[in-house]
Amino acid sequence: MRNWSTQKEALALRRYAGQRYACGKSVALDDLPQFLEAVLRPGDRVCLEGDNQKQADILAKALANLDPGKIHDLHMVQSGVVLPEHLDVFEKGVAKRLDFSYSGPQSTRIARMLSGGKIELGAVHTYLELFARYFIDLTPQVALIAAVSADRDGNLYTGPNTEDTPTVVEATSFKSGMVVAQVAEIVDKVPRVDIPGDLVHFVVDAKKPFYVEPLFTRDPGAITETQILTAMLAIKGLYAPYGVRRLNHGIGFNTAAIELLLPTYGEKLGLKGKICTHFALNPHPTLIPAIEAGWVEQIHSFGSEVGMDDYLSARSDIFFTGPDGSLRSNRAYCQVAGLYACDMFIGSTLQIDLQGHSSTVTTNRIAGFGGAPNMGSDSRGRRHPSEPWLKAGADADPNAAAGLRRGRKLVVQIGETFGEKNVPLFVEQLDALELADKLDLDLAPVMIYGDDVSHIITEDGIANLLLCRDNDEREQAIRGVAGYTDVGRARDRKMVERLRARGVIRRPEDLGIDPLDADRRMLAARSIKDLMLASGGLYQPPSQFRNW
Amino acid sequence: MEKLSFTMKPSTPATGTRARAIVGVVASGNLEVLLERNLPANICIIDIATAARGFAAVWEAVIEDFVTRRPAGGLHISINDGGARPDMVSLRLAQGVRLIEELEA
Amino acid sequence: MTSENSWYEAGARQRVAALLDPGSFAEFIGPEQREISPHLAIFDLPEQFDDGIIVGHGTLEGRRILVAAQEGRFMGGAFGEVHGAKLTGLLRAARTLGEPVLILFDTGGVRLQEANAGELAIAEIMRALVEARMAGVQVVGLIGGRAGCYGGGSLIAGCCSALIVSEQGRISVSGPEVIETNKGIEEFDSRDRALVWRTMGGKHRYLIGGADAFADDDVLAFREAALIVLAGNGRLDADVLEAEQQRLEHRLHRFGKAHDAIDIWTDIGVSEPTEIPGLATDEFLRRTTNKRETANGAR
Amino acid sequence: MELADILASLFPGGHEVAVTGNLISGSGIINAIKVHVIGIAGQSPLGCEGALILAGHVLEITRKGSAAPILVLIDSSSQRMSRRDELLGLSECLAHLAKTLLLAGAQGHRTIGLLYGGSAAGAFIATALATGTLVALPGAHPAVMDLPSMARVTKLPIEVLKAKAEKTPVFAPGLENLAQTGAIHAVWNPDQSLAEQFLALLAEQTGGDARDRLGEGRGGRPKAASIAQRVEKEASHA
Repeated sequence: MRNWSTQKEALALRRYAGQRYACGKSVALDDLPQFLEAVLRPGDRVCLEGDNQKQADILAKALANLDPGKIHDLHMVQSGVVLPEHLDVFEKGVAKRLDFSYSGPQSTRIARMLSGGKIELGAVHTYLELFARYFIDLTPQVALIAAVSADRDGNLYTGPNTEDTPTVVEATSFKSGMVVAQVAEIVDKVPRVDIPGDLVHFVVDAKKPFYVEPLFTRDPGAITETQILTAMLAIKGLYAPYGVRRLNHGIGFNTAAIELLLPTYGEKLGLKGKICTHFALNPHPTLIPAIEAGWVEQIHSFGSEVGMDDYLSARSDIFFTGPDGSLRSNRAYCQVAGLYACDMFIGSTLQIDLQGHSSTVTTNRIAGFGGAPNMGSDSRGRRHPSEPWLKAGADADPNAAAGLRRGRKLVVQIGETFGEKNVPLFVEQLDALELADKLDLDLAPVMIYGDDVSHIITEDGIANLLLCRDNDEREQAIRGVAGYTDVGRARDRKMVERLRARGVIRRPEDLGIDPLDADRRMLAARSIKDLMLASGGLYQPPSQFRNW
Repeated sequence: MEKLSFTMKPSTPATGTRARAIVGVVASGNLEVLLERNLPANICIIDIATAARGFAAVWEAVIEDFVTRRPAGGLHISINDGGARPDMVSLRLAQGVRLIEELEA
Repeated sequence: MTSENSWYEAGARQRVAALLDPGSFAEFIGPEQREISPHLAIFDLPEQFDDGIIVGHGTLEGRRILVAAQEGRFMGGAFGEVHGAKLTGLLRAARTLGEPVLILFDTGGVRLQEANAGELAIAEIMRALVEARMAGVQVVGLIGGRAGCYGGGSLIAGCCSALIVSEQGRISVSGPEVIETNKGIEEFDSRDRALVWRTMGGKHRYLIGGADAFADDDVLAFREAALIVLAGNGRLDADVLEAEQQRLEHRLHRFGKAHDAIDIWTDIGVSEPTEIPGLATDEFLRRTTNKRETANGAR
Repeated sequence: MELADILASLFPGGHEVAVTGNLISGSGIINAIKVHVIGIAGQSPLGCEGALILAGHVLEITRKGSAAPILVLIDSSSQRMSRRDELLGLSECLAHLAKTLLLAGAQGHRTIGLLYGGSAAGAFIATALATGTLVALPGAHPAVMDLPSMARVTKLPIEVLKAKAEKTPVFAPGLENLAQTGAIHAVWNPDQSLAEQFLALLAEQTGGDARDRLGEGRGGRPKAASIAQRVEKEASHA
């Protein structure tokens, strides 16, 4: 007779082993190392919560300090490889195999460790993909998560930065895995129950809040005239004609410029209420002036942003908030929202090739994907119509019968032709290919595939790739907005002029935009302090962003 | 530093009467452009001192477009460059030409 | 909201143009004379035609005035040989001519690539400035730029007859990074910018009498303040320095045990001192009227 | 030379110069001329308190109305680098000290700086460089910034900086370099009577600030004098 409850029994054993170090569900910080050694088994599949924002930092530190003689060969399945400890566990031999999706600050070290054989790589995912695999073939046996507070029954308040936690707990706890949470405090009653206590097995009082990176804060003081020009092109040449109301903005100064131009330039163009009303978006501080000016109706967020919490609570008509008043974010739902319910994604990248493939990978760095590929892809499963979606579909396939024609999501790459240190945005071949070769990967890490990209915006103009009818046209359209990069200078000038005549390429002057009008004075806020003042003092930026 | 010099035959002479104008500042990713109206109306000389070596071809392309698109005849243009990107160079050149067109303040 | 004419965002030339009567500014040794630094080439660094400072004359409400403005974006507005000599010459002229001077500071201090020349230039400027003031000339410093007023620049500012500062302006000898590098992050966390501002920023300097006027971050606000300050007296003599000695001794005595600017603001009786950094100019001035320490010409 | 030896050589007839907490003050007599002495010893940094104490001494001297020379002895490090000093307005205190010395000079006191050890940055400006005439003893080692720090800021290897320093006196630390830029009037001979060298210096005429012309003559500062002069001239003719 087969035993059909081995997992439940294994969980019971883990709980029993852990209970020696716990009082009820509560584990003292000092006992954390012994506790982890007691509940973990070599070879376990472990989710150590962490993404591009929030981090279960205390649990990460403890895990990295375990004795590899006792705990080894763990298989880490987690959104972010962000803290040094996330890689220390591999360096020390506590963990061996890795499936992840984002590695921003550790991108150089992870590349080095991958090629040095310290890490056995499963795959680099998008957030949504990794979440999906939590439910199919990468279900964690132990989840080490982070919350703001817990009560004695283990009910968790995850607060504005809820992010990945519900997804991780859902997959782990309902499949007989163990959930351990670090919290900043244990309280009699949590402000709201984000995670029910019966899904949480142990709680560690870390005595301090989990770490959150202010990843989405862009100082308006650093926005350049060229970035403003690209933002003007986006608003007038793309948002307006397509009537884009539901969208996601990537991180970057170009999109920050767009946000700050809405109440000024956008207002002048009479676009209020016609564009940018609904977002799947983290609470970007640079969106405050547009929100205050009444542009935005609703925003759902992947996470929160450092310093924005009071503002978000005070704007519950716009943001999703709990009965306690604070923001409720959820990365999985927001990723789904970006994939299915948004008509546009616009973001920046590091390299674009002649087919329009883009990548943030350079030869020595693996930054992972995060969520951008979900936002920046055309969902084949979408069925509901909207004006921009249908119009983009018509651009792409004007001859198809309207009733059978798929719409298209607008997937827009925006940037300057040269980036930091004069590195060109446009390349003949992505560094990602060389990297894939070097690390023997089956797939080159492409952030957004060329066939998903609908438009490219640079200071040189807008290329509408939907209107290109063959690969040649596509290549010349890209070269045509590539400015003075090698790729741009190698353009076929006559063909580019023909594309321009057809509206495939639109230069600033074609849109009635004088580059000399791109002035910082057009920004609705020119400093972080302006953002704070625009929020009525509700936005409290972290100290490293202040100049007062 | 790399020094470059281009003598161009622009399509249009610079307008206005100001003798000179200066825009921009030498900083990382920025440049200063000094324009002096002291050449025959059918030529434009551009002298460049740049911190970024090996970009002569890019400079040439930027300057060709500049003298084609903007009235630059008669101008001696001197550039001190702190490693500005081409888009910034084009912008400063355009700003310089616009400033020298203005009436003396 | 940042003003259309933000001082912080403007460059040296824009500041001077908007500060003085329209069209009145005329530059000495302008950029077309290409009097560049003779030392930057050693380091393969780009030069600027005016070496990062413009000096000249103009009028303010019709009154002739000498003016110097540093460009904080070129090498952090730092003092090199030529840069410094232009200001020295201007101050020597001011003494001879008996004309007031405005110095628009925007500097990180001495330019390291010509450190000896820059350090000595600071000393020459201070001497020329003090001699001009002893001859009765007013020398007013205006501080609110990106680079602040650091190092030797802050000592020159300390010799001026009056200082006008905006919130953005910072006045300090050692910069935050310098303190952190030399004394450790426990002594000063340079990334904690709120700490930087409340220790060195314009509001604190104004509240302890380190500056005489507080202006909005706006060129016209600086102009208004300059007009008011210039109506006063700037002469430097023994009485002034005796008074300054007392003023500074009093300051050390009264606030010497303070750990943080908040302690000092609390001590002088400002209500809700922790709110001070976030306040807009009007509210800041309203809350601190009659509470702040003043120099009253003792500088 | 050590401070005691310097004082002994300056004042063979004895002196009343004391060092309290690294601050020097007092007076002595050379050849029937009363000489006031202030200064800073022991390579110590100059903070708010120290600057005000020294400034207080200078004001006390000038208050008396004589024209006795003031000798400023310097062996300091830089300004005191601390959060507290900046909070309290170190820039005002250092500038105040410099102003008292400059005022004393204008009121007829010869102010003579004698750099016998180190000095740097703000402390150097507020003391040595605020005197009318600055002399030094061999072994003095003024520095705006040491080469390792400079290497960090300029992102140049220290070897590269050293090679560049061979070619120009304009940036590298050291007595000889500063002398070439005109900051140091003369380097005294420690083997001869300092009293006599002091008297010889007193006998020299002084006019305005001649340091830029000195630097031009010595080749350390090729442009400063002429630029300052041109600005002065243009201003007078404008």
